[in-house]
Amino acid sequence: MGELTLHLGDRAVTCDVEREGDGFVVRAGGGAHRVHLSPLGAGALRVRVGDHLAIATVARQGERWYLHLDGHTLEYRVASGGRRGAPRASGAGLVAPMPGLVTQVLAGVGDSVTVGQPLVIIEAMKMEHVIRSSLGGRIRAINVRSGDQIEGGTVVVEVSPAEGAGGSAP
Amino acid sequence: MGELTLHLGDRAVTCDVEREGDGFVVRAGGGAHRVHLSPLGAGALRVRVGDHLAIATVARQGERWYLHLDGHTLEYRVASGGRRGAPRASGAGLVAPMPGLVTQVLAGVGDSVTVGQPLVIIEAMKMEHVIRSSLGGRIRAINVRSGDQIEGGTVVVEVSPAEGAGGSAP
Amino acid sequence: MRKVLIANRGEIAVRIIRACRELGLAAAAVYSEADRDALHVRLADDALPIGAADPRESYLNIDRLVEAARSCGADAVHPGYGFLAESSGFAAAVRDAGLTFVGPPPEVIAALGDKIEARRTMERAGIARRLGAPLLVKAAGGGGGRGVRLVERLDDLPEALESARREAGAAFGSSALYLERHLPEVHHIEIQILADGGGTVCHLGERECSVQRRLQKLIEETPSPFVAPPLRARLAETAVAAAEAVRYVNAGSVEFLVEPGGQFYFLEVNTRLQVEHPITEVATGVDLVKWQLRIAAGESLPREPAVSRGHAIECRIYAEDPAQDFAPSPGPILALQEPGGPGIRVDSGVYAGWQIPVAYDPLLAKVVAWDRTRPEAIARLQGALRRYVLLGCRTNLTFLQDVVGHEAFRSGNTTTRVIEQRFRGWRPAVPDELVAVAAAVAALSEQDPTILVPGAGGDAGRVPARGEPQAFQDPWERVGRWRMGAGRG
Amino acid sequence: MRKVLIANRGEIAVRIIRACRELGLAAAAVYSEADRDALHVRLADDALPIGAADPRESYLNIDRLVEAARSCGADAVHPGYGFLAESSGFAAAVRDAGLTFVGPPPEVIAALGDKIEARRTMERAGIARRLGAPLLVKAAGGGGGRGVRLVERLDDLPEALESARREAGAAFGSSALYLERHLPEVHHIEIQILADGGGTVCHLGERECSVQRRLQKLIEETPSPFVAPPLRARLAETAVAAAEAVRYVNAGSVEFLVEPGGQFYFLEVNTRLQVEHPITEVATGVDLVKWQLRIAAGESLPREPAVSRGHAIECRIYAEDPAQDFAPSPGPILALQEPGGPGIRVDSGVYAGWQIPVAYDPLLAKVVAWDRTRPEAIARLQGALRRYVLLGCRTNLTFLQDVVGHEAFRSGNTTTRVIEQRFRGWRPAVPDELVAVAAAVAALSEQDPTILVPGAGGDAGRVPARGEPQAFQDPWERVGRWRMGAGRG
Repeated sequence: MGELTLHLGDRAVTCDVEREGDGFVVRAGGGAHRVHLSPLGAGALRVRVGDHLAIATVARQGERWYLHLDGHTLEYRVASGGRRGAPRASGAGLVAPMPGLVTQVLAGVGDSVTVGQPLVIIEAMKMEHVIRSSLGGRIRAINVRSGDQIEGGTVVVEVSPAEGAGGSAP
Repeated sequence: MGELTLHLGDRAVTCDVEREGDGFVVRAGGGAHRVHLSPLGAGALRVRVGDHLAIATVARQGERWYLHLDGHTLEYRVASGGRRGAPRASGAGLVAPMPGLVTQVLAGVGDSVTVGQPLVIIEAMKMEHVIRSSLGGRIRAINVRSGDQIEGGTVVVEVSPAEGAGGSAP
Repeated sequence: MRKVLIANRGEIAVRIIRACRELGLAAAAVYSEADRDALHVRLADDALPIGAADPRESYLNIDRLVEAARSCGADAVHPGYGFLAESSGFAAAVRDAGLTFVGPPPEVIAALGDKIEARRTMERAGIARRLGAPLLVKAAGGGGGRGVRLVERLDDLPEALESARREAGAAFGSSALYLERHLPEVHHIEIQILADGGGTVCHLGERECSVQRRLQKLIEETPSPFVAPPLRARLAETAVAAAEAVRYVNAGSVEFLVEPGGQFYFLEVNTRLQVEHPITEVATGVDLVKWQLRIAAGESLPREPAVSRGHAIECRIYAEDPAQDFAPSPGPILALQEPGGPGIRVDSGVYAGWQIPVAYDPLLAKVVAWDRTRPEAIARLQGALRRYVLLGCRTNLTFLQDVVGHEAFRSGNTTTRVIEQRFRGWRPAVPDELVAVAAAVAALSEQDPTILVPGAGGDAGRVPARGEPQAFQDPWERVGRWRMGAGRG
Repeated sequence: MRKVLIANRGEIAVRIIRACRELGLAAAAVYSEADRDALHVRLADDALPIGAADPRESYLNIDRLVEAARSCGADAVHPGYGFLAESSGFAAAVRDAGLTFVGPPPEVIAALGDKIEARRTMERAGIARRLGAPLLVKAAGGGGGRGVRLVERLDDLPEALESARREAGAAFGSSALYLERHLPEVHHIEIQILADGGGTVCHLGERECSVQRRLQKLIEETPSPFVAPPLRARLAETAVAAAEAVRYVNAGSVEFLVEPGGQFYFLEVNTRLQVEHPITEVATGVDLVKWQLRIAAGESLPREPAVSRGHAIECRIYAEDPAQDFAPSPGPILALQEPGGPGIRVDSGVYAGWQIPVAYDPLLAKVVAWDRTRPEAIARLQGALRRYVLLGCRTNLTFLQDVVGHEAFRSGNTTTRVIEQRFRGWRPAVPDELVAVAAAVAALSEQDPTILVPGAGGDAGRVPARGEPQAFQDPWERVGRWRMGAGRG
């Protein structure tokens, strides 16, 4: 079945998934796990990993998957196949961690910014959240305006790294 | 949209369902009800009937529907259109009210039986259930044997009415 | 004690697993072929298969259970209720295997399991005058009161038999007689007992268990609205004396039949946890399952007596159809919302997605409501039953709402015959509005089959843009609570 | 009093509606445009729209709320907590409209809402010596300890200011100073009060509310593991004196900061129900919301004091991401399983299918665990948090499991800084097995997209024929409980 890349928040894990009998062998994180799944309906799945049995609850909305297993909850997105090695575009797209209202945009396109500098403030559920630059560089794009209602995951600001700065880029 | 027949256990209700705006007008039981439905996901539906608002929970398995609304639970099957007037076959098919194990068959094909006479005993969940004849007549068919594991709703015995007995049959 | 094998299934296995976990003990589950996906298997530290769905091949199979306990390294076995919970043979087999049985010693179980022997023991302990019951002698071929004798004392029985035989022979041409217990309106009341290995016995009040169907309890409560303090004291005193007489150890219940006048009759001792133990726990704050485990591990009971607070009522949720003579109704659980909130406790053995097996008792869960007073507890219970959603099989949830709301229950004067007297031929109300919604749901689903898919609904997961029109056309109209007509279907 | 308008939303509106219902009162809900599908709207007898999602247009709009109460025939208004619960203007508007406000009189709310006036009142009542706090005087431009003065008594403040100003000016070229409260390790403890219209005031013990994040309470418990009986008595006595001094009526909480040495400082009086009121209810058996309603209706408090039993702990379940500085995470609720069972109470404001609105506080529900002792209550709480399933948004459920399991919490010595000290940079554990299952689920769903549809799964709804092979290949192998590696992701 090949490779699947799971996006877990800010990190990605590539798994190799193979059918074996009526189950799967999943290679991830250096180990190989034999996984048997039996859907029970209503989002419940009988799960067996190695010797261990559990009932998982699964839900999905669009690209987002949610898995609950023995007190752990995992939210993930799935990309199949070769995206694993795809080089990440240089620079950073700063995403809103939650939906909300953009209350302030604190920088403009072309501004040079430092790590940790506040760029955008959004508000949701009676709380403010400050989106800060994750690297030093120059603002390439600002995709929101004050007053915008945005969804979680929206890339609000794109920053290009400063020349010669913090790069293992080839 | 026309007629729908809802089978509620041993009785059937025919409803006339029409689109009206973004809702339905359902005529059933002598009255007309304006019903608005908004699916919320996960089996939840916002329901409005006349002036009243509620959240319903709905589930379905194959032909069977389940509806929970304000403490009431309804189990039903749906047939669309003209089956309403379909004349019921003369005689009775006695159905098992539950899945279970047939432990005794107390009559044979051709036997004449009286109302209330025990015909088949099934066992499920540590309880016995006696299926009795719903009319006087003669056994036309027996569809189960002792030891059979049967599903709920199985027609276990078919009985033809005694000649001249209890009939408004033409 | 470090690891406990739970020789049971369903909600009670779940309950015991949790108690083990809370005490820092490992819990091993067992499961039959039909219970592979059961909730108790999911929760345990270990789960061992013990055989086919037929209980004789699994949950009643002493050898396999003992072998399972041995193989997983358990040093104790909790039998739960039902199955082998009152089998002295099982308790002995567990002890012989060098393991701790969480319950009374096999000798005590045996002594109390044999009803005649139990009665003799009680007689020797001076509880004799409370044994036995009045009898009715009746003519087998009779009617109209002829050939009938009421026997208040067993000493009077021979004469009554003679007399009735003559009368019946004369009246009906047959002198065949039969005996039946004369208990026209009776309460089923039990006293909860805890006894430790050092001989300390305490009681935790009574449970009123009169509301029954098919001779099985349906609703239980504590305190009994029928029992006044002097009667309570006498029942408790008798129960403690009975426990002391047999050197009882661990949790048990002493059952009585109580007549409206307050006369009571010793029925039996249940040498195990009762299904309805949670009402006692909720009222007293004493965790009976944990105390079972502690007593088995050698702990002593505390000196201070348990103090009961408020009123607790339990309803048993069965997979059954009350409109069809309570025929069991196994099936898949397609949707499940168990109620919570203030004063509500649900002990459940099920989850959404599970298939209720045909092979076992239809008990799915128990709802317990607690409040300061009985009317308040009833109000809470009604709310909880109404919020309880379980789709995919038939249940008694609607029936229970009607019973709990009925004057016969609210008055508190419930006897063992209340269900047959007041709810014969019961059918659920099927308001027209409910049917209309059902039809509309089917019609909508014909247009859009995805409406029931999780996550596919409405505007979920999306922030509506400002000024975007709402799907609902008239949101600002005032809406009332759903109050459906009460037509009986 | 016959009908109560609940001027609130979320779990507390649900809680109050149920209390009204249990007392035989009708309950009217209000809802903003964003709350059309909220649970409280579904449960009320009446539901009235009051405006746009922005709280200023709805839940904070006094005129609309009073008009809603009037239009639906309510004769009382319960404000819940937050929003207008401590607005004397709202209480006055309700009273001026001829309705009963379920809370203290507006004058009392006003007197206690103005912190300086409140402090003066307390001083007049002789609680003065407990007011105030030690202060740190600090140089605005400083550092390294220069320009800093600890002020133990307010009388010493002028001199300290002078002295610090000189030092700061010399050291940093600026003599600007600021003051901060000097409370390095402090407990946030509050006493629950009930007072009736006849002047009877009683207290119901304390609540320890020190575990906070973003200055908002996260975990509360009663009794406080930190408070010894003499301190408890002094806090309670002070709280009752404070309530009597202002002629307090209805439910309220008196908040204190308590230093490790036991010195305590009056902070403020919350003239309303607290979010964490359930722990007091569970421990004492007193229903605070019902008593609020009864007191508002003129009832007197009972003479016998409330007796607390065991230990209760509450966790607040928030829609937020603890790994991203607790950023709120609204979203759809795709799956929901709230825990139940012995000793667990969940006060919830949500249901599966609901879309959590962006406009309001991220509090979804509260889990309360009760047991005889604190370690047992913690064990129950951990089990409940692990069983709690809420999919579709991020929650703090995993975070709470880690906090409750941490030695810093188990030791009982939690102060208001425990989260920032011990859980900075917290990330959830993501065991490899969890990732493997996630990948397998995605792979399976690619083959069969229907696996998540309710009722479509496995062998549900079907009795397997005898001898039919089971789908699961190796059912008889012994299986262990899921114990995943604890690698941090």
